[in-house]
Amino acid sequence: MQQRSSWFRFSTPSLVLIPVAVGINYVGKLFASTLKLPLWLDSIGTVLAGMLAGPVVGALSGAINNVIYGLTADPISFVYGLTSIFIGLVAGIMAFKGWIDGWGKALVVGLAVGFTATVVSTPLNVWFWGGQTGNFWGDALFAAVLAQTNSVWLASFLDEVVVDVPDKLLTVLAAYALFRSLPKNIKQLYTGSGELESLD
Amino acid sequence: MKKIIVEHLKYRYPQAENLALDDLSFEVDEGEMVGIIGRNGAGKSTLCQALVGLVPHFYRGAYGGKVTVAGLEVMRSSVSRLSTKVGIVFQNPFTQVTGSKWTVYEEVAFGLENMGVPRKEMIERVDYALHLLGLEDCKDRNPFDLSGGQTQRLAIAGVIALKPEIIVLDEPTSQLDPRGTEEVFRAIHRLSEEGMTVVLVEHKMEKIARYCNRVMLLDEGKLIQFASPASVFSREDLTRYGVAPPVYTRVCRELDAKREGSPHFPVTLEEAREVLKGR
Amino acid sequence: MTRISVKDLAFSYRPGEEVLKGITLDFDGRSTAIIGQNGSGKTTFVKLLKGLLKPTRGEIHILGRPVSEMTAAALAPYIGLVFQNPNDQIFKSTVLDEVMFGPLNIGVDPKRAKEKALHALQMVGLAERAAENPQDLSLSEKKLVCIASIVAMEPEILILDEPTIAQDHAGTATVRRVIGRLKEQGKLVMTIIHDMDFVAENFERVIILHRGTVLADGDPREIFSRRELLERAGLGVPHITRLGWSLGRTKTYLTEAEFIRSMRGEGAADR
Amino acid sequence: MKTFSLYVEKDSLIHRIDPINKILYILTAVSVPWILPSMAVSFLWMLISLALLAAARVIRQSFPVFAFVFLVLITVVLIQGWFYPGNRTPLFGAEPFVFYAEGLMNALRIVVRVINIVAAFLLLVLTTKPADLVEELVRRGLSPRLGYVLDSIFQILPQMVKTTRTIMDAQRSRGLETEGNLWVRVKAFLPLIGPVVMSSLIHAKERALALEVRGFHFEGERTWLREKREYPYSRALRAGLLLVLGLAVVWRVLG
Repeated sequence: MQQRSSWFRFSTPSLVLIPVAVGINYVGKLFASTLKLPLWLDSIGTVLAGMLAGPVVGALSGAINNVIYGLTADPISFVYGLTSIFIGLVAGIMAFKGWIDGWGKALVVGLAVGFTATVVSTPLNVWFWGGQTGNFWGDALFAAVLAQTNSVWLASFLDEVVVDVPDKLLTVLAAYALFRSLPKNIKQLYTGSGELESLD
Repeated sequence: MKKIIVEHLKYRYPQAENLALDDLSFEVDEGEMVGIIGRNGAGKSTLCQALVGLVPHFYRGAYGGKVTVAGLEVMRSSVSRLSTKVGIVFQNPFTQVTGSKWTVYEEVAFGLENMGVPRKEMIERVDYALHLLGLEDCKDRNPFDLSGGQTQRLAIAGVIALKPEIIVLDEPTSQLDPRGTEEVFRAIHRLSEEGMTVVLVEHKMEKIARYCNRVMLLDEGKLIQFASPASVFSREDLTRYGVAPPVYTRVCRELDAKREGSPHFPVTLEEAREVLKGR
Repeated sequence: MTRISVKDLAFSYRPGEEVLKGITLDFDGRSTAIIGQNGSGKTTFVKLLKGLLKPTRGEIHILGRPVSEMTAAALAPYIGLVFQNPNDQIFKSTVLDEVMFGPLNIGVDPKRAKEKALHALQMVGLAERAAENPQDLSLSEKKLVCIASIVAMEPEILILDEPTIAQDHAGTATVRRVIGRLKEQGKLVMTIIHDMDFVAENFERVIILHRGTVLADGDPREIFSRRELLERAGLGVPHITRLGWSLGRTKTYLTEAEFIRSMRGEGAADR
Repeated sequence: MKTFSLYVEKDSLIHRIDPINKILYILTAVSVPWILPSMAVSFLWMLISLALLAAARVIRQSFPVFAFVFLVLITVVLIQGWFYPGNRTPLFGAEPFVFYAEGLMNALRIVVRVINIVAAFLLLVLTTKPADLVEELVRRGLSPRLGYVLDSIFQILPQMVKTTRTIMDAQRSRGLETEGNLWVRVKAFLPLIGPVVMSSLIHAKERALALEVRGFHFEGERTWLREKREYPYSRALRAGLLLVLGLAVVWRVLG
């Protein structure tokens, strides 16, 4: 395990990582739908950016992802930019703290990212949609819980949990699998000590 | 006048064990066209990047010795500052496209905008670079819609617009087809004729022999020889360094056909024809 | 024996713009280079052979099987295609795993897959690097890994897309050796390529594609003798052929050895 | 190449508004109904946003986006009508699906808010070329390097999507099945996305080097090839929007 040198460096490699992260998010979603998987898998790039270049670049990738997605496909994604920011942030912080050297830890990171996303998205859902997520099965659960408990917050939270946690868990596991197989010469760009040694 | 002065240059990448460059010293005169040859991993790309400051500023690592290009000491100058004196073009044409510009014309201006060149001068320089690289006809096209050869010429134009005195080309044609290769070599030849100092890494030895006035042979980060193409390509032990001489040299060696009054074998088609035509 | 038969094959990406205009060809065991300028239809042709595209007209049979009824994945045990850019396929974290991926996909058991992969790596000279991350290798080594990943599946037919591009001297020599070995094993080796020196030295049959049709089909000496034809197709000739011509020889030389023999007078009749 | 944006090329008054003011408009349209939470205010803003879309002559292009939104809004109306916690007054239906007036009112509030917000964003998105937006932001102090990041995505993303075809071909050539039962399809995910990630990170490194040698990190004033675009009534509009925001706050405080 290599220790991250700093929370973030606004180096050129970190900056050019952001468009790539947004692209990976998009392509992940594309392949998931091509393969007809029952998941979105549209945050792999954001998580990977956090793992590679730290929480700030991760968060920035998340924010920019939703801005771009909002400009190009679906304006509602602006609303959920906050969730993406937190996904990148949590993945980055946990990787930074050493939670990145084994599948067990990756699982924990996945759950952490999933629940963070839920906690951030729930108020947005309540404010924007009155509590729903726009996902059919999740909203069915929302309706059922709302009917039973009369609690918009609980219903919305559970709606978000079933929609987000499995997806984010698998997103993080996929990102970790990819991170593991990255070559030294790529990881090095983001982990280098920054020190210049003299050979004179 | 010396355009490049390298003194005891040593370099090791971060987290690497071996030196990528091991005590290199050489000089290049203004207007020369120098070819660098050697097997993969010999240190050719690292040397190229050491001439423009990416080594050590981009990678960090361990560095020793001194490199001076067009009067600037690399160690003490930023990569941006150096890019106005020495430009570099890489292998893959498509990853050198910035992606933020929608036309070839704007793409060439990218560096000039960053460096704060006044708009009027910017336009003059972009026009000049496009003209020199023969890209005027594509100036309104999207950079990603060009062929490999055109894209590589665009990369050269983007660098030339910064008006460097030296240009370094790191295997600029290795990923191109013959037509693209020919386009790019014609462009490089033109830069050389304009008086620019050119450093070129290339695996196509026939091209090196035809265009370069000196050839540098590297192996395991060390400089083996830096001399005329005829001298380097006539080495008997050349294949031991993972390099095959041009086909013309190979057949003339087999036939023991040296150039008149020279200890060396021919390296180009014309030279080979000259020595073989009587046979 | 006919390994591939192609009858009246046509293809268009957009209606009305035929990239291939009715090609009929049979491939036997002779190693074959398909040459032609960019846009001549070479890549489309091999994608059709591999079942990656469906013809708009005509039929292809690979080892007697109709390609139109099979997926690219189902064809994998019979015909392999090595893509030009290794970065389009490499994803495993070790070279060995990368090469085992194909054999495992076609149902080879893990133990045999490992043997086959190691054997293929041996062939491309990378056996010692089996445990390394493929992304830490040079581009030319990565290309060899991709060749190995197809060789390990042991298809009857192998197609190499620009195997010598981005190769240094040693890499090209390795590709040459691998092709030789595959020919010895009786495989049909095909390539689409721009490197004429390599074609002249290593292939027994050359097909020129030009604007979606077969412009010429013959052995390399025959093809490289036809100067005006090559010019029309926008193609070059091998360096050694050019040298022979420049010396006023009438013979078309294909290899250095041949040229040297001739110059030494060992083949005086060639003059 | 397919352009990767919702921008609609038209020559309307709205198209010629300073992009920064369009952002300010979104801010106003979202926050005024929030500061002054009454149905009338929300409804008014929704009408204003829709009217502006019409003025920009991009209503037709906004349909696909609204189509999805309406789909969700229908479920919102149903669920709120049936299960809204404040439901008291039955309108119609029978147990357990009695539709209530309070839920309907709440759903309408949500509907109006969502349409208003989506319309306000669409106004920016449909009438502003992304490159113009980024340029304005950089001219007003956004880091040019972040500006580059935003700009480049519009072209790098389609390039990445283009390689996905080749990658699918390459892996299918090695026997990868992409159709079949769920497990087969799940297993195909990594072999497909893996090469995209690897090659795009390698490309990112190469691009980083190429940018470095073209003054990407030059510390100093930058210049522009394009002359600065002048947007009419830019200041007046900005002042107007800020005034509306201010008035809303004052109203709330006094009211």
